[in-house]
Amino acid sequence: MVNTKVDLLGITLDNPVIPASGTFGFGYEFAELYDINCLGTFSFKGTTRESRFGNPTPRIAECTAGMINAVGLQNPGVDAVINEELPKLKKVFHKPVMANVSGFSVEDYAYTCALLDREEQVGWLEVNVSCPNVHGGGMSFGTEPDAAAEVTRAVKAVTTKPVIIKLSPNVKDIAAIAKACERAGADGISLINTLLGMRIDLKTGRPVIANTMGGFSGPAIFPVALRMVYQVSKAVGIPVVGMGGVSCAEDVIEMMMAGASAVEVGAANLVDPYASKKIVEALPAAMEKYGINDLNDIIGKAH
Amino acid sequence: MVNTKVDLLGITLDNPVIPASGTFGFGYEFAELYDINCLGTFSFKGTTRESRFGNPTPRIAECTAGMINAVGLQNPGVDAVINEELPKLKKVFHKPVMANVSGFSVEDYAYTCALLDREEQVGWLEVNVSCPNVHGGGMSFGTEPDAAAEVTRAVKAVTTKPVIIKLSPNVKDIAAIAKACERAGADGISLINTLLGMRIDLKTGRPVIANTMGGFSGPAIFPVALRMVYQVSKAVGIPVVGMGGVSCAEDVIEMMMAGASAVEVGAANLVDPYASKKIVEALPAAMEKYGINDLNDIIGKAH
Amino acid sequence: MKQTILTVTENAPLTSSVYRMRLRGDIGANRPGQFAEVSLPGLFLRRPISVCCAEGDTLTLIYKVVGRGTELMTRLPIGEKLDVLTCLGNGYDLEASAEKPLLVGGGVGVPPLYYLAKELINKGKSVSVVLGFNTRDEIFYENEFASLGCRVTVTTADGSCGIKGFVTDALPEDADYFYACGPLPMLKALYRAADIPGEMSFEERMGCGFGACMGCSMMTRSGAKRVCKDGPVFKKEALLW
Amino acid sequence: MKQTILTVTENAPLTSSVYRMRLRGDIGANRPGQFAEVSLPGLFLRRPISVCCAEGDTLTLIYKVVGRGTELMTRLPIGEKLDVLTCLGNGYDLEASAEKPLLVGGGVGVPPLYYLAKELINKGKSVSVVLGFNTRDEIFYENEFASLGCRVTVTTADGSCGIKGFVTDALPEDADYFYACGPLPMLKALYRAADIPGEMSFEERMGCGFGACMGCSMMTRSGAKRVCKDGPVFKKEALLW
Ligand SMILES: Cc1cc2nc3c(=O)[nH]c(=O)nc-3n(C[C@H](O)[C@H](O)[C@H](O)COP(=O)(O)OP(=O)(O)OC[C@H]3O[C@@H](n4cnc5c(N)ncnc54)[C@H](O)[C@@H]3O)c2cc1C
Ligand SMILES: Cc1cc2nc3c(=O)[nH]c(=O)nc-3n(C[C@H](O)[C@H](O)[C@H](O)COP(=O)(O)OP(=O)(O)OC[C@H]3O[C@@H](n4cnc5c(N)ncnc54)[C@H](O)[C@@H]3O)c2cc1C
Ligand SMILES: Cc1cc2nc3c(=O)[nH]c(=O)nc-3n(C[C@H](O)[C@H](O)[C@H](O)COP(=O)(O)O)c2cc1C
Ligand SMILES: Cc1cc2nc3c(=O)[nH]c(=O)nc-3n(C[C@H](O)[C@H](O)[C@H](O)COP(=O)(O)O)c2cc1C
Ligand code: FES
Ligand code: FES
Repeated sequence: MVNTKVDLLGITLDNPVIPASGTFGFGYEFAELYDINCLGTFSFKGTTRESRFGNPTPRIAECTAGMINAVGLQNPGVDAVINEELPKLKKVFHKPVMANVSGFSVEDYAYTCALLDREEQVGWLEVNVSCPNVHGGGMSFGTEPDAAAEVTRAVKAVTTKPVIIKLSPNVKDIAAIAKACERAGADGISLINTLLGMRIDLKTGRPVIANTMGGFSGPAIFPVALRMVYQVSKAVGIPVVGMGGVSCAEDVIEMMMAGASAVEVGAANLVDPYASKKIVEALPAAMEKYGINDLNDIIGKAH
Repeated sequence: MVNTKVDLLGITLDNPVIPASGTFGFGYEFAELYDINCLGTFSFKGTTRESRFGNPTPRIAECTAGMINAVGLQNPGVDAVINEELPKLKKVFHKPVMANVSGFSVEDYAYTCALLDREEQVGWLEVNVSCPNVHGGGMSFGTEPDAAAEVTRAVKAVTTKPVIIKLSPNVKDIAAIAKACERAGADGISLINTLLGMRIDLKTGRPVIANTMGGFSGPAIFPVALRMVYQVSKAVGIPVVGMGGVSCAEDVIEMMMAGASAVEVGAANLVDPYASKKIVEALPAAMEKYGINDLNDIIGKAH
Repeated sequence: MKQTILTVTENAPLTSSVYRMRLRGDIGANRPGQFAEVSLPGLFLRRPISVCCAEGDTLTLIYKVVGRGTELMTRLPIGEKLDVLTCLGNGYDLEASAEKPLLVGGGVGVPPLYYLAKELINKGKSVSVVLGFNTRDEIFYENEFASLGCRVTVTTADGSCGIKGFVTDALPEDADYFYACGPLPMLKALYRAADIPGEMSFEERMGCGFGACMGCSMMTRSGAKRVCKDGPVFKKEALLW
Repeated sequence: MKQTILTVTENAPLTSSVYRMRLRGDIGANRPGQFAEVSLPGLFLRRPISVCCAEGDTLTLIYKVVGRGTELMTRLPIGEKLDVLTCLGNGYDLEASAEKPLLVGGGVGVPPLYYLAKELINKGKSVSVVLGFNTRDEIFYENEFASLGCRVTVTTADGSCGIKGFVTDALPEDADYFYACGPLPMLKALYRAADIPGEMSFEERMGCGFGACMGCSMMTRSGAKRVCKDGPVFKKEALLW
């Protein structure tokens, strides 16, 4: 019997497989299909202070081995998440959940995280610093070490649970940003969010996505994600959650060898609703195939 | 009859299809297979001041819809290129060729470009600023606006032919770098070079590439390349040559709609030696399908 | 929602660009107005196609060739196995109509109305159908609706067959409720023209098709709704038009 | 080099992990020691496999299952069409041997030697073959070489069949030239053990397989060479060992 149990910042996961934020809603759509308690945990839809409709449609474009989304953080706002979504989730999911938080100012982040930190079922706060910084001229918080560190400090100051900062890959030196977050008190780093991408409709000559560009993810981005997980996990001393293009158990193993302590699965859930469950189930056989008895043995093996 | 002729910095190309540097050698291997004069032009293998063996092997890794290479600029050095490769090329290729140049110092670039600028068959200099800057701590010239501009100025000072600066995509704000090159006198911009990527061999837990990481290219990167071509062509007033994942005539059209005046084809040539020829041949029918009479009408149509 | 592997048993053109595909297997319990998401070899996202009919172990889809995915579909041979999600979306509200439902379809908005007509007739209702096409050669399924026992009117924009004009030029007077599917301009025109209550089916680019990604949201009177899960059918009074 | 579409006519295991695939079509004029690059559905790079035999319109490849591509190959049915580049690389120098060539192969280095043996015997040479495997169950093609008229010696690392040990433990005394193919440690041991001239075939991860990308370079006494185009066969004296 192989061991798939891993520790993520003091909480034991039955396995390292975590559906990624924005691809698993608040768990329901999937709980209707299978018992989602088979997952390590999952990261719920990016939650903001106020409710948001998000961007105009079309918000989705197809790509070779991937997709672009420009959902724009549609969510009911933190109060509705706490009062409506989490109570419903509790009935179908009996493990700590990862709360994914976004914001457009440092205060937004702190406000939303402080509220979610008090929720019993929240195990970790995953702070997505890929949003545009409204006060800082629209550049994303996650593309500047100082801005990312500022968000980290503000969130850490008002929370007690482990804070994982989720980084954007659209930067020159992601390890520098990770290190700034670590110094500012982050308990973990997760990466990567989507790559900025674009498609054009040949029939009209116009961008497919109403907002022109969007976030590119899926199997196509795996080599970039793997490289960044490797770079960041070598640069920091805190746990790293890896993601980007993961679609099978082998990808989970490769991400862990690159340095991930746990692995998120995003777009794969959208094209195969059972993808995360299948990965959990395939993991032991894949481990055996490569002679791995305990996943903890391979974290960062490629370093 | 549709028109596929486009102008690239004063030289008319029969069509905008250009095999990309590093995937077409110095033309021979392909001239044995078909008459390469059907191409718009091609960009020859990145040439440096001195000859280079490049990186240790393995230098190649497979990815979903793409590949990683870490060839490391293997080439015979500028003197051998001028004395041996170009005379041989002249016999099989009767159009101006694009001379791709790399260097590890500003002086390297200027030296090599000055020599190639004097060669009759060279139509354009494509200056690849993705190499590590040996004197500047190993960061690539192409990731800093100032360094890219410095290379541009140095090359422009010693050359008479159009200078196209080829940019790296591994940056936060590629338009800012393009603008710095434009201000420094660049006649055109080409992009994108490869994305930094990585793979790990599950059997050993070690990186597949001897040098750990390498350049990721192929259809998987197309949405990122398209986005950057769009951003750069909106930001600058000089022509843009687009590339990254192009593998069919539709991709050429999409790149041009994003703002490219001509389009390079890289990894596709490696998996199908006839890829560039097939794209040239398929272009008129694809244009007709989308009601395009003249490719010049669609350049930047999505802006 | 049901994930299932189905076998192509028919895949043939009805017009120059519209094909009918029949798929056999464990198709689940599909309601009229629901749709399927078909996974196609080599393409990342699934393609949403309305259920044109679902009987026993056979699912009928009618699709128009508009891009890479639907072009690829035309080349799938009999016997090919496809990974399909079925029973997606809310479907039409069969109870909403009193006695005289009116079904209005335009182009490839016609297919889902066939299954709907069938079920409404099974319920003993007197069904009128107005089908709008651009031109004679694009017409399909006129006879199939007639065979079910519907009163069928066809309109063509160029007048090459039936009434010249749009569906709104041919709406019967006596209907008590409408069900519609078709291009957005048709839906909008119908919304303005019809003084009876009704509901219509919408399209949007989809990431998942089952409510997980928020890719397909639409703003309604009762807030943001997902076309794939809360729709694709929305009641007239929910629309912000 | 030739790009061609070939049809699978045979694809069956020779041992638990080694398969033989026969492909039919316009295969081009392949020399012994050359290789093919097989394009596989869904995978980006082609897979290089040595020509085990090329006769008339039939190309024989023998491959070992080691990863995704070769696993996928085992599932290709008879009749499947594959895009293949053939006639790649320099091949063995058939003129280099005087009268008594020695062919040394290890594991899946054995296949290219079969075609070589055949051609050398056609030239009237007296061919000795030493085939090295790990264990009895992995042995293949021993009889095929014997049927050609070769003098065949088999070694197994565990002694379960033939001579216990490595190919270097079973080299005949009378050979005047060697041709080798096999894993790097075998080639290195042979290089040290053999006092006759010879040549050996190398492997490297390839981007293109026809000389365009410089992905497969190897440093030799006469400078950097491409394993795919200047090799895969290099003369003993060219090696920097
Ligand atoms: C609920 C629903 C039911 C539908 N029912 C039918 C039907 O019964 N018959 C029929 O012919 N068509 C139907 N469509 C439209 C059909 O989904 C598209 O024509 C099809 O996806 C186009 O795919 P493609 O690869 O050929 O086109 P491409 O333009 O190459 O597709 C690129 C991407 O855009 C998406 N896309 C393109 N057009 C549409 C569209 N109109 N709606 C949603 N996504 C689109 C594709 O799914 C794909 O992800 C329906 C759409 C929806 C949302
Ligand atoms: C000139 C030449 C001739 C060969 N002849 C044979 C033969 O006759 N029979 C046989 O069984 N094998 C042969 N090989 C090895 C064969 O190419 C690999 O075993 C095969 O590519 C593995 O593919 P995979 O997808 O199963 O493995 P994976 O490890 O999944 O492949 C991943 C990538 O690495 C490459 N790769 C992996 N191993 C090798 C290797 N040893 N050499 C080159 N590339 C590799 C693959 O081509 C692919 O691009 C030859 C290799 C070369 C270079
Ligand atoms: C439709 C969609 C919505 C997403 N929404 C969020 C979000 O709300 N918050 C967030 O941190 N990441 C979001 N992401 C990013 C994913 O969590 C993940 O980082 C990214 O998609 C890379 O993983 P993948 O390649 O497996 O999809 C979203 C991704 C997709 C595809
Ligand atoms: C094997 C290989 C070698 C390359 N060598 C060079 C080079 O010498 N100089 C250069 O500017 N770009 C080089 N490139 C980058 C390509 O020219 C191109 O920018 C990149 O591969 C993206 O295009 P693609 O996705 O079509 O491959 C190389 C790419 C590959 C795959
Ligand atoms: S398409 Fe994903 S929620 Fe509707
Ligand atoms: S594999 Fe491309 S040059 Fe050898």
